[in-house]
This record gives sequence, C-alpha cells and structure tokens, in this order.
Amino acid sequence: MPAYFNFAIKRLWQFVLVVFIGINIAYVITHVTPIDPVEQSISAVTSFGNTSPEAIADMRRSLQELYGLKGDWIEQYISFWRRILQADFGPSLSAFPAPVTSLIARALPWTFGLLAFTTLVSWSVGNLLGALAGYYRNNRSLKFFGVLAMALHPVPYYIVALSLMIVFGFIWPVLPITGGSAMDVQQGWNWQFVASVFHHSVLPALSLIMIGIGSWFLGMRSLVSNIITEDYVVYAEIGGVAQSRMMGSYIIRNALAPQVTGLAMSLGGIFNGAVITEKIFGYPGLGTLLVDGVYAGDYGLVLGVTSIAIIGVSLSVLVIDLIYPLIDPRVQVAS
Amino acid sequence: MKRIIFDLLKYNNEFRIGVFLILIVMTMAGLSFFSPYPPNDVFVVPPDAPPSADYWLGTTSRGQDVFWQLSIAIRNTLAFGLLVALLSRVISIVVGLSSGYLGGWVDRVLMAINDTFIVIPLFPILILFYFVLRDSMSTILLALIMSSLGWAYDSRLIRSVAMSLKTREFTGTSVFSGMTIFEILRREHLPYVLPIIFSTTLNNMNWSIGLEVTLAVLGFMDINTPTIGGMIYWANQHTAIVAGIWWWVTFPVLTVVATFVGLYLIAVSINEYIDPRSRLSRMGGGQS
Amino acid sequence: MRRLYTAFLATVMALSLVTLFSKNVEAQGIPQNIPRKELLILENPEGTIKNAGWFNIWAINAGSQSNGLQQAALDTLWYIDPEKGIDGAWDNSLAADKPIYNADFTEMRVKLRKGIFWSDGVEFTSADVKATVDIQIKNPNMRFSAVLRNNVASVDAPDAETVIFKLHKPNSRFHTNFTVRWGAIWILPKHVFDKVEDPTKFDFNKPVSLSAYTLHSFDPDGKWYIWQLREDWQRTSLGRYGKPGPKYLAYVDPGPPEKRVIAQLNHELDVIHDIAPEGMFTLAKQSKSTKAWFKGFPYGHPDPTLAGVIFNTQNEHLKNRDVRWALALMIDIRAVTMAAYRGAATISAIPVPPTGIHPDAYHKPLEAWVKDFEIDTGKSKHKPYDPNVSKQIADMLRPSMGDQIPKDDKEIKDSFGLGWWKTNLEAATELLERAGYRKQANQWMTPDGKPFTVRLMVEGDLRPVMTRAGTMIVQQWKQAGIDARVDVAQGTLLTRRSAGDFDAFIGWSVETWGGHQDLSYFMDSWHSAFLAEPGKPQPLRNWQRWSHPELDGIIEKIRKIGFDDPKGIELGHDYVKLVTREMPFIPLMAYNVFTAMDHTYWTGFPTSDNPYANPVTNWGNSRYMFVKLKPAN
Amino acid sequence: MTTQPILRVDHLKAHFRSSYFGVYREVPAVDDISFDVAPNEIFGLAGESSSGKTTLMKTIAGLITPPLELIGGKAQFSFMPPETNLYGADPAQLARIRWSKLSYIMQGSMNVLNPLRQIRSIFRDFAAVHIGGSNSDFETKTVNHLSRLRLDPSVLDAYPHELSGGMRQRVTIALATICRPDFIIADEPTTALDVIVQKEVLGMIRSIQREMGSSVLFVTHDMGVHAALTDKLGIMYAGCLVEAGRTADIFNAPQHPYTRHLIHSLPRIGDTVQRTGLTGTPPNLANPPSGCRFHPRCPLASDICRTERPMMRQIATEHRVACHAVAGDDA
Repeated sequence: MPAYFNFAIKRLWQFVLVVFIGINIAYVITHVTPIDPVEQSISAVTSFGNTSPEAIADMRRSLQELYGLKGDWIEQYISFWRRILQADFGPSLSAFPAPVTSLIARALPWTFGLLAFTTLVSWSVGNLLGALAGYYRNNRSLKFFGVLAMALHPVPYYIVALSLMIVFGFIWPVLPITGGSAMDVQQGWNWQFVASVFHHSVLPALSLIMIGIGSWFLGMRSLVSNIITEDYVVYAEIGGVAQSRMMGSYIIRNALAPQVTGLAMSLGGIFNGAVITEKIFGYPGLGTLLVDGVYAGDYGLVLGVTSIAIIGVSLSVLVIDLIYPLIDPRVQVAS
Repeated sequence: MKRIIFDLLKYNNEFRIGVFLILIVMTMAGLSFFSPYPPNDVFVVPPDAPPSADYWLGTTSRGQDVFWQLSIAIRNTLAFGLLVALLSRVISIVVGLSSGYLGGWVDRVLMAINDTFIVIPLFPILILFYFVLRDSMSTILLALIMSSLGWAYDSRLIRSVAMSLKTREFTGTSVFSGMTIFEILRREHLPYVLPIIFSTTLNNMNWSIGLEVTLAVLGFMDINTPTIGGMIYWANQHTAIVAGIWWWVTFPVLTVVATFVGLYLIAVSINEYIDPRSRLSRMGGGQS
Repeated sequence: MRRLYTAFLATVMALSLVTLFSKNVEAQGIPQNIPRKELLILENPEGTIKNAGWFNIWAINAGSQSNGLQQAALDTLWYIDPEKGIDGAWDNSLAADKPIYNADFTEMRVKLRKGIFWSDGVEFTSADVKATVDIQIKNPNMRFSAVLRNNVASVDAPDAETVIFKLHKPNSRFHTNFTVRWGAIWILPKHVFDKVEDPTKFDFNKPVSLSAYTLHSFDPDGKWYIWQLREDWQRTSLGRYGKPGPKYLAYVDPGPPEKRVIAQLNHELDVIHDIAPEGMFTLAKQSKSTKAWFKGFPYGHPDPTLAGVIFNTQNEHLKNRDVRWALALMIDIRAVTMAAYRGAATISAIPVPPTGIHPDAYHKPLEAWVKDFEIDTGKSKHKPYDPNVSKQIADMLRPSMGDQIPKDDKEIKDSFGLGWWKTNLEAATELLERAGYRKQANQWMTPDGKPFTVRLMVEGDLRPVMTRAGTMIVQQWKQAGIDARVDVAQGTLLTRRSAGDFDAFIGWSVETWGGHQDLSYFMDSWHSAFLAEPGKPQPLRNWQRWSHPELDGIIEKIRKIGFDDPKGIELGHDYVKLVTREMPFIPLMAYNVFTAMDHTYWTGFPTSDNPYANPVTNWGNSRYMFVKLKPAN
Repeated sequence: MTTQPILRVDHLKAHFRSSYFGVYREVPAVDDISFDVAPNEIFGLAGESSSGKTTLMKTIAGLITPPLELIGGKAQFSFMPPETNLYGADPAQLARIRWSKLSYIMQGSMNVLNPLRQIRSIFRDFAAVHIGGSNSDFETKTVNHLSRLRLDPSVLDAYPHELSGGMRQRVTIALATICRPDFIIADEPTTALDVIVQKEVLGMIRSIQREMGSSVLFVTHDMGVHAALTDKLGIMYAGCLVEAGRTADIFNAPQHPYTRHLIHSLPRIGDTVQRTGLTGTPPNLANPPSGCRFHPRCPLASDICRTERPMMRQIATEHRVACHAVAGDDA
C-alpha cells in the first residue's frame, strides 16, 4: 500500500502540474488573440446608433478601465491566478458584469447531461457489440452492424446531425429540433420540464451516439479478435470455462484496458462542449459559450471555459490512472 | 512489398474493395490537375444544375462544376489528412514507446508534456490560432498545428501497450541478450504496436479531416484552398440542402466516406497480413 | 449473449417508439401553454443570449437588445421609419411634437405626450427623460453616457410635459440620439433606477415596460423571450394606432439558416429576420403562406445601408484616386449581384442607399449628372455610367426566374436599382498606368516593382452574402491582373476595421434614415477632425479613413441647417458628386435583408405595396407592425 | 494387450487445407496414425519441430478448427461413447468430460493463465462446475490439492504475472489435475524451463500421475525427457508415426534410422567425438517426398523407399516400426 500511496502522490502532483501548465498556455493564447473586447463592445453598442466620434473615444477609455485591461501584464497575471484559486474567473467582458462562473454554471449541466449520457451509452453499447462481433465473427446481424459502423463513423458529424434534423424535423416532423426544452416551460423538477428536456435531447443524443458508437465498436472488435487468439483464451475454451465467464472475464476484461483509458478521455473531453451539436440543434451548452466568447474577444469567458475543460480532462485522466492498477494488475509493478 | 500487395489484391476481398475505393478517390484527386476551371473561380457554369450528361455531378449555386470542384477538394483534403497523420504519428510513436519502455523520470516528464497536450482543449486553441494567424493560416499551417496538437492521445495509447509489453518475458530476454534500447523498441515492440499505429493513423486522419470539416462548417477556414469542408461550408452558406441542391453536399460526403472506408479496409487487411497472430490463425496454427 | 443482444435491440426499438409517439406532433418548437393564434413568433438574430436575465439596456452590452426589449417594451421620444411609416416616416412617440431648437442649436426643447404610463402603473413624465440623461452622465460606464456627456450641459424639466436640453455646443442633430433608427437612447424608469445603488450592476429583471408589451417569461439559457400585451396598452404611445394584434410575442433563436427555413415551413416561426437568398427562394417556392417585402423577385427588404468595397485610403497604394477608380472599373456589377444575392439586389452607383426616399431625393435627380460623368485618364476620356445595368440583370434572371421578374421598366428600377459603372478594363489600365503601375505578364506591378496585392476582407459566415460578393470581386480583380485575395475575418472584422488593418473590406460606412433625406447620420463622423492616424483606432463610421476639405465644408454647412431643411438635399448632392469623383469606397448595393413573413397565423405584414414599417425583426421600428397585424381568419 | 486402452487412435488423418493469399495448400499433418494408450501409462510423442506432434494432439483432443480438417480415422477415448471422436461430439457431453476426464497442459503455458485474474478465480472458472459444492468446499479442495503438489496456498491470491515461470507451470499442472482426470494431454510442458525447474516439474507430473492413476499423452522433442518420464514412446516424422513401443525398448534397440538418429544425438558425458547430424531439413509437408518421407535424409535409402510408403509393422512385443530397411522387407 505505501507503494500505491507514493504512486498516488506522484500522480496527484503531476495533475497539479499539468493543470498549471495547461491553464498558462491557455492564458497566453487567449491574451495574444487580436480581438479587442473594447472595440468589440463599442461596435456592438454603436453600430446601430448615431454616436459621435468624440463620444466613442470617451467610451473606449472608460471601457478599458471597466474591463480591467489597464495595468501591466504581470499584475493582470497575478490577479488572474489569485482569482482562479478562489474559483472565480472574473466578469465576462461580453456579458459584463455577469461573472464567468455563473455563465458556465448555467451551460454546464446541459453539456454535462447530454455528453456524459451519450458518451457512456456509445461507449458501453459500442464496446459490448464490438466484443460480441469480435467473438462471434460469423453472426449476420453483427456483421451488418459492423459494415454500418464502418460506413457511418467517417461521415462528418455535421452531416449526420443535419440529416437527422431534416428527417425528423422536416420530412417527418416528430421531434423538436431546437433548444434544450420547450418554450415557456419553467425550468425545474417538474414533469413537464423533465419530459421536455428528454424529448429535446433525442436528436442531439442520437446524432452523437450514432457517430460515437462506431469507433468504440470497431476498436473493440479488433481488440477482441486479437485476444481470442491468446493462449489463455484458447486454454479456457479447451477447459470448458462457461461462455459468459469467457466473454466477461477473459475477453472483454482484457480488451477493456485501452477502452477505459479512451472513455476517461472522452468523458474529460465533454467539457469542450459539442459546438456543432449545439449549433445545429440549438442546444444550450459550453461549446456555444466558448465560440461566442472567442468572437467577442472575451478572454475572461474563454479562459474560464478552457480552464474548466483542462481541469475536467486532467481530473478524469488522474482518476483513470489511480484506478488503473485495479483494471490491469500488471501495471502496478511497473509504476 | 510488391508481392504482398499483389497477393492481397488477388486474394483478399476487403483489400480489393478498399483499393478500389481509394483508387476512385485518388483518380478523382488526380483529375484535378486537368480541371478546365480555376478552382476558386465562381460562375463558370450555370448554377444549380442537377447531375446530367453535361455536368456529371451537377453544379453548385456558385456556378461551379461539382465534379471538378470535388476533385481539387478531395486532393487538398487527402493531402491535409495525410500530413497531419504522418507528422503526429512520428511524435506519438517516439513519445509513447520511449515513455512506456523507459519509465522513471523520462516517463514522468514525457507524460507531463503529453498530458498537458491531452488536456488542453483543442477546439478553442485551434480557433484562437486561427484568429492570431488570420490570413496567414493556410491549410498547411493548420495541418502543422493540428499534428502538433493531435499526437498526445495516441502516444498514451501506445505507451500503455508498451507498458504491458515491458512486463512480458521476452523484453527481459532481449535486455539480457544485450540489445540496445532502440533495438528492443524497434524489433520487439514495434511489431506489437504496429496494429495500434495503423488504427490510430486511420483514426487520426478521420479526426483531422473531421475537424477540418467542423472548422470549415463554422467558417474558420482558408477559403482560398478548396477542401471537402470548404465545399460543405459553401453549400451551407447557400442553404443547399433545404434548397434541394442535394448533389452539392451528397457527393463530397460520399467521397469522404469512400476515402475512410477504403483506408479502413486496406488497413485492416494489411494488418491481418502483418500481424503474426491473426495471420497464424488463418494459416492454421503452425504445424509443429 | 445472444439473449442479451436481442434484449438490447428490443430496448432500443421500444425506447425510440416511446419517444416518437409519446408527444403530440404539433408541440415541438412552439410554446405549450399559449394559444398559437394569439402568438407571433419572431427571430432574434442575436442568437442565444449568454446573460439572459439581464434587461438593463443602459448598461454596456450586458444582455440582449433585440429580444423584444427594444421592439416591444421600451420607448423613446421619436421614430423615423426607414420606409413610409403609418402616418409619415417621422413619428412623435413619447414626444408630442418635433424638437424645437433655438436659433444657434444650443438648446432643444421637447414637449411630451400626456397619459403614458409605465407597466407598473407609474405615469411617465419629463422626470424620466431627465433621469435618463442625468443617471447616464453620472455613471460613465453606462451605454449612452459618453454621447450625453459630450453634448448635454444640463437638462431641465420645468413641468411634467416639458424637457429642455442645454447643449455644450451647437448641434442641430442632437435629437437624433432620441430618434429610433434601429435603436436610440431609450427612456429609463426613474422610479425604478432611483432605488438602485449602482445602475451598471442592476439587471432590471423583470423589466418595467413603457411600450405596449411586458415580459411574460424567458429562457434562462437565452433561447427565447415571450412578451405579453399590456392590459393598459392604450396608455402607451402605440395606443394611438389601435390595439396590437398579437397578444403574445415570442423572440426566439431559431438557429442556422436551414433551420429557419424548416421552422417557417413548419409554421413555427412567423418572421425570419434574414436568410440566404436561396433559402428565400426555397420558401417562396415551397410555402404558399410565406411572403417577403417584394411580392416577387428580389424579395428582400433593402435596409438603408449601402454595402460597398471600402478601401483603406491610408494604405500606400490605395491613396491614389486613380487606383481606386481603376479597381472599380474592373468590377462587373452584374456578376457581383448574381454571386451575392443571386441577382436579388438593389444596386447603387452613388454613395447613398437606394432605399426609402433616397431614390427620389438623390438617385433620380442625379442620374443625368452621373450619365455625363467623365473620367479623363490622360490618354482618353470615358463615360463609365451604364444606365441599363438593372435591366440587364432582370433580363439575365428572366430565363430561370420567369414571371417573378418584373417586366415594367419602372418596376425594374424600383426593385433592382438604376444603373452602375460599366466594366472598362481599358480605362482601368490607363488609370493604373498613370498612377505608375506596370503590367508584366498579366500581373500588375506597383510603382516600386512589387506585385500589386489587394486583400479584400470579408466577415465569412456572419455576413454570408457579403462574403460571396467579396469572393466574386476578388475573382474579377484577379482576372484583371491584380494579386487579389479573400481575407476572411470572421469575428475579427470589427477589431480590424477599427484598427485599419485591411486593404479593403466589404461592408458599409454609409447608413441613413431611409425615411428621411438627412445624411448627417453617417456623414458627420467623416469630418477630418475625427480621422485617426494610421494604426490608431478609427471611430465609427469613416472606416475608409478618408477626408477631403470639400467634405469638411459640406459637413460644417449641414451642421448649421435644420434637420428638415431642404438645403440638406442640395448639400447631399454635393457629397454624392465629391465621393463619386474620389471613389474612397465603391458603392455596390443596398444591404438587402431577406425577412420572410408567414401568413398562416397573421396577416397585414408590411410589404413594398404597403410600406408602413420596416419588417426586419431586430429594428426597434418594427413595432409598428404589431398594430397592423390581424389574425388570419 | 490385456487391458482395454483408454485411448485408441485408429488410422487418424487430419490435413491442413488452406487457400490463403492464393496458395492452395493441402498439408497432411497427421497422416494415417494409429496407436493405443493404456490406463496408468505415460505415452510420449517425440519428433522434431513441425513433425505434426501438436497437430496430432489437437486432432485427438478435438480442437479442430479451419484450416485443419479431419480427413478420416478416429481417436476413441474409453470414457466416450463408442465410435465418437471428441471432434463433433455433443457439446453437453464435451462439457461433462472436459477437465473431469480429460485435461490439458499446453505448450507455452507461460501465457495460458488469464493475466487479469487471480489464480483462485482461474481454478474456479475451470473446475468449480465439475467439483461442485460450496465455495468454501471448493477452496478447501483446491488448497488440499495444492499442498499435495507441495504448492503454497498463497499462490491462490496471486496474479499470474506475480509468479515465476516454473511456479506458473506448476500451477498449470495443478489446474490440469485438480479434477483427477483420467487422461492428461501435455504438450511441451517443460520446454521453456531451466533444467532444475524442469526436473522438478517432471517429477511432479510423474508423482501425480502415479497417485491418480491417470494416463498422460506427453509431447516433447526432448528425447532426454522421454527417457526419464515416459512408459511408451511414439516417434513422429513429417506427419507420420515411424516407430512406437516401450520407451526402454526403443532406447535400447531403436529400429528406424530416424529414431536412431534422435537417440544418438543425445549428448553423453565423456563424449568427445563430434556427432554427425542428419543432412538436409525436414520436408515441406505441403509437398511431401514420394514413398518414405524420410528417404531424402536416410542413410539407408534404397529404390523402394523412393516409391513405396512403408507400413507400420510389428517387430517385437509392443514395438512397431515403419521402414523398408528394417528386418527384411516382406511387405
């Protein structure tokens, strides 16, 4: 156990380091963006109005002060970290003075709900079917599914989503194609809202699962078809080990290690949001927030979302590393 | 090598279909050199014509012939995917194998770098790069950036394979037999990670082309270089699907799908040929 | 295993069936608790609102503006309709009459209407107007603070119906700050803001309305806002025109263009703000109930905004008028309108948008002058104007669009515009040569021997039609031997435009009232006093960074005459002639907005036949449409 | 031959038939082989690599997967219903006899244990269904069995990678014997082990076999092992059985030239003479030599050897050989 403890400490330290480096890189890149939030705000405020040039110069000065863009970069950098340690990303510049954390808090449940669900479903179903297809190589319906998965998973996601939308929103309009829930339904734990959320998530979820399931399926199938030639599988077969045990503890269990790593990363990746899903299905979430933030030159917002994403992925990688010895007992010796 | 390809071609159906698809795609790409129209010019043919004898795949709302536009687009897209895949493969193999095998501080340092690359969310970074570089963001530069961002995931995968290989006996045997680290990695481990490299190369091409399409759909692209994503972008700008100009979207998508299915089938069948285990099981388990 | 697999398939099928049929088919994109017949659904082109619960429009850029807030809930002193208006383009809204200036334009007196009430029952008075000014001057970080601070010395409210603005310096156009063209300085409720500690941090949720609608509900994720007609709608400035038709308004984010088309085909979006021309054609073809501004081609509503190629005249190579004219003469406007709008554009050769009352005030009176306008290249003389371009465009379109294309000459000129400059590569060559440029192997070289490069900046996806126009112009320039490139500045355009970081871009620096001939709306900011040094941010709207002593003269003269003074039109003619000679930007066409209106639930939308208002949904002026809408049967 | 043999292999033929990457190959890997294994006997199979030993074993064990095909003959176990090969037998029937009557120790048994499973679970996976009883009963029986083999019960808690190679092999033997099977097929179980461990493992097989009275079909190319362990011995060459008999007889009086070669190539202490090996290499079975398959390498080859295939003939009690050159040719 002390060996494991040491390993965990090391890993934890690495996690901190990775998050630190990652957020710094994001900080630097967001700050070299040529988009000037002040100009962006001024344009938004004035482009439809009749505002005199002197007034604009005036406005520029006060905005710079308001957005805290004055002061040298060292001060800005230090105060950035000071705020982050208090889980505060400061105000959003494009939705001033709303705090970035509140914008993220609003978008996160949608993104998390949709993506965690679809990732888990496509992972488990894809792997299960993939394992079966790798084991029962001559099963017709599994073969057919394999062809389907192979043909479907390279289709650009955008096309899949758009086709689903056109089929179920236009040709046979039975599913909602916009928003996370129906209009004028109050958010909260009431049946109407929950049903509405479920109903609205069908198409986005379906599109994500259709695209996601294929690579897990194909990956698992090829892993399994390698594993079934391993001596221990052949031996267990000769030994008459029960089929379900074979499948579970001998084949899937051994094929699972790389897939679990993949799952952790996909789960971490959900903090990136699903920009195209959100765009096509008008689904609320982090992706739109991020792209909007980039457009508006809103570093506060972009950094906030990016940092959440960085922490999210690192955390799931950390967790997977910590539990990896449970998945593959051979690894503990190596670490 | 020639023989392998010949054998595969003659006797492996999957490989044949794969080669067939890729040949079509490559021919398509090759034809771009004979295109009668400059790739970026618009309104060189009547717009919105459906597929016909004159315009095999129809014309776009921008007055471009879909066939010729597609040929240059697939050429650029293939070159792009290949460049990203190759460059990022080099990094991920080197990092993954050395990290997995050497372990210790090398592993920790490499994995710290690796994990940083994994956790940095790609998408915003790409968009930010796009803003910073603006019109100097060519397709080639995008490929470079993507390959330097897109290796980390796979190198972790390769590392995990290398780590489990390391605990197998033959590694120890090789160490005692005095092979150098490089030799061990190359001769003992590479064959085992080769299947993974094959599938990751494919996935990486898939990923990079997919991301190219995504960026293009969102409008973050170099519109001076026609690509598949670019075609979809323009079609989208002209609401081609609801306007009934389906051929503008369908043919590029079919081409991308053909490319991927083709590459996948080729990779799978070559893999089978190379991988001693699956080959053995086909050949009939060694007559000892 | 097989059993597991079957069970899985069965579950998937069962789930999908339940999902598909558990809900009634109609209730997808529309409110469930509001009768559809009482509801008008409009697009809010701002998309998804990040900070949805923020209604304090007087703070900078914090929430949404066109989510119904400025169209349905807020009000200010005057409106100028970009078209004819219900009762003339000018409408006294909260003000009882036009503004009254003193002789030297240093004081503006406003008489207010009586009997207007806030939605919480408090009466609107001059104190609200005064507070609007005072509070914003006091808080420099508020939206209209700078403009008020710069102009207003003091504001008095001697009685409940009178407001007197004392100005720092003469300004004959001060009232335009309170005159809605898209938006304006909205009047804030004093009784609410008086209780607020820091008005820049106040969200104004739920907003107190001054116009006919109040907030009913909104999506905390910023996708939709629903407004409800006030019981006491008669106590608002809109009450004069009768009861608004829709009891509810929904401003929604319908998503990308193809979804807007689908939503309207499904009758779930009554008014689309704007779509690609092809989307408009699709709607016109597939939906009997969809109508647009023009009943046939070119459909779209021409905004009083003039799209053009704006040069950075501080750029070394583009300083020269001859070069700019040469670039203009390389353009074939017919191909540009085809590429941009599929021909559905209203072109203009002169720097005034060809919309509203402008054709009568500027285009037609000046056509004779334009026809005679001559370019002397030193080698030869050319009359570049071609009065028949719009007819040629109509003829080009007729084979594919058939009867949708008007045949009558007047109708063609009304919808497609008058003439434009004819492509003249010979004149362009001579002009460039005079400027010291040389052509080597079909490639123009600058006087210092480098290839002549022009990067034309476009906004990409955010302005698709403009992007298409830019792409076409670049193609034409390339064919003429210029090393031209499209430079997509999606998201960065605003910053780069202000920084002068471009050779040329497709956009507009000319925006007008449309319904009023006064040009100072944009022109005043073109005065050389506001011109920025290269590299410094240029305030709006002189994006071309161009100045001319003659222009300064015109601007100064306009400042000294009244808003309605007919002399303004003469000075406008001087402006047109000057800019045509100098070509600091190439005027192309009106910015046509394809606002599509579905007549399934509502009728009475404004059209070119009945141009009582601007239907474009995000304009504050679109509120006049509410009172004219009637339920369809 | 008084007792009923536990295994009777009768004219067994199995070929590899493959059409892979264009080459159609028919490899007669098991070519007309007959022998018996009596109860409580260790029958050894010897031969060079690729002489068909493993294929023969697989055919006997019914592990016939394409491209291997059963062409003819049978391999009859006494505990199976008459006239049934394991191959093609009723799965329920197979499940009953597997491990309880017939078990295996595989070649390369380093990797036969699932690396992600504790030894305890592996034992349970293989044997619990045959032994039955509660978990704790099973645990007790396992521990007893291990201690009989002088294995510490703590190995049950280990994962395969935590055990040394020899240990793992011993665990595998324990696993193969826990159900006290009547017949054990052991394919090169000691090949990868160092000599000392090898000796221990062989001793272990010997003692457990004695104790249980099982029969063992033991395959190895190592003649030294055969000499030390087996009761009877069959020599294989190129898919054919060329000589079979009591181990002692064969070592004392090898008949077939190939057998002689195998035995003479065993090193002996004090030997200083350079041993002459056979010339040539084992034949390509896809295209076997005509007549006697050994003739291209045989020092005694005559014309008949090139044309006619020698049959197995009894030359002494329980000693058969297939060679034209042995004891006059009267066939």
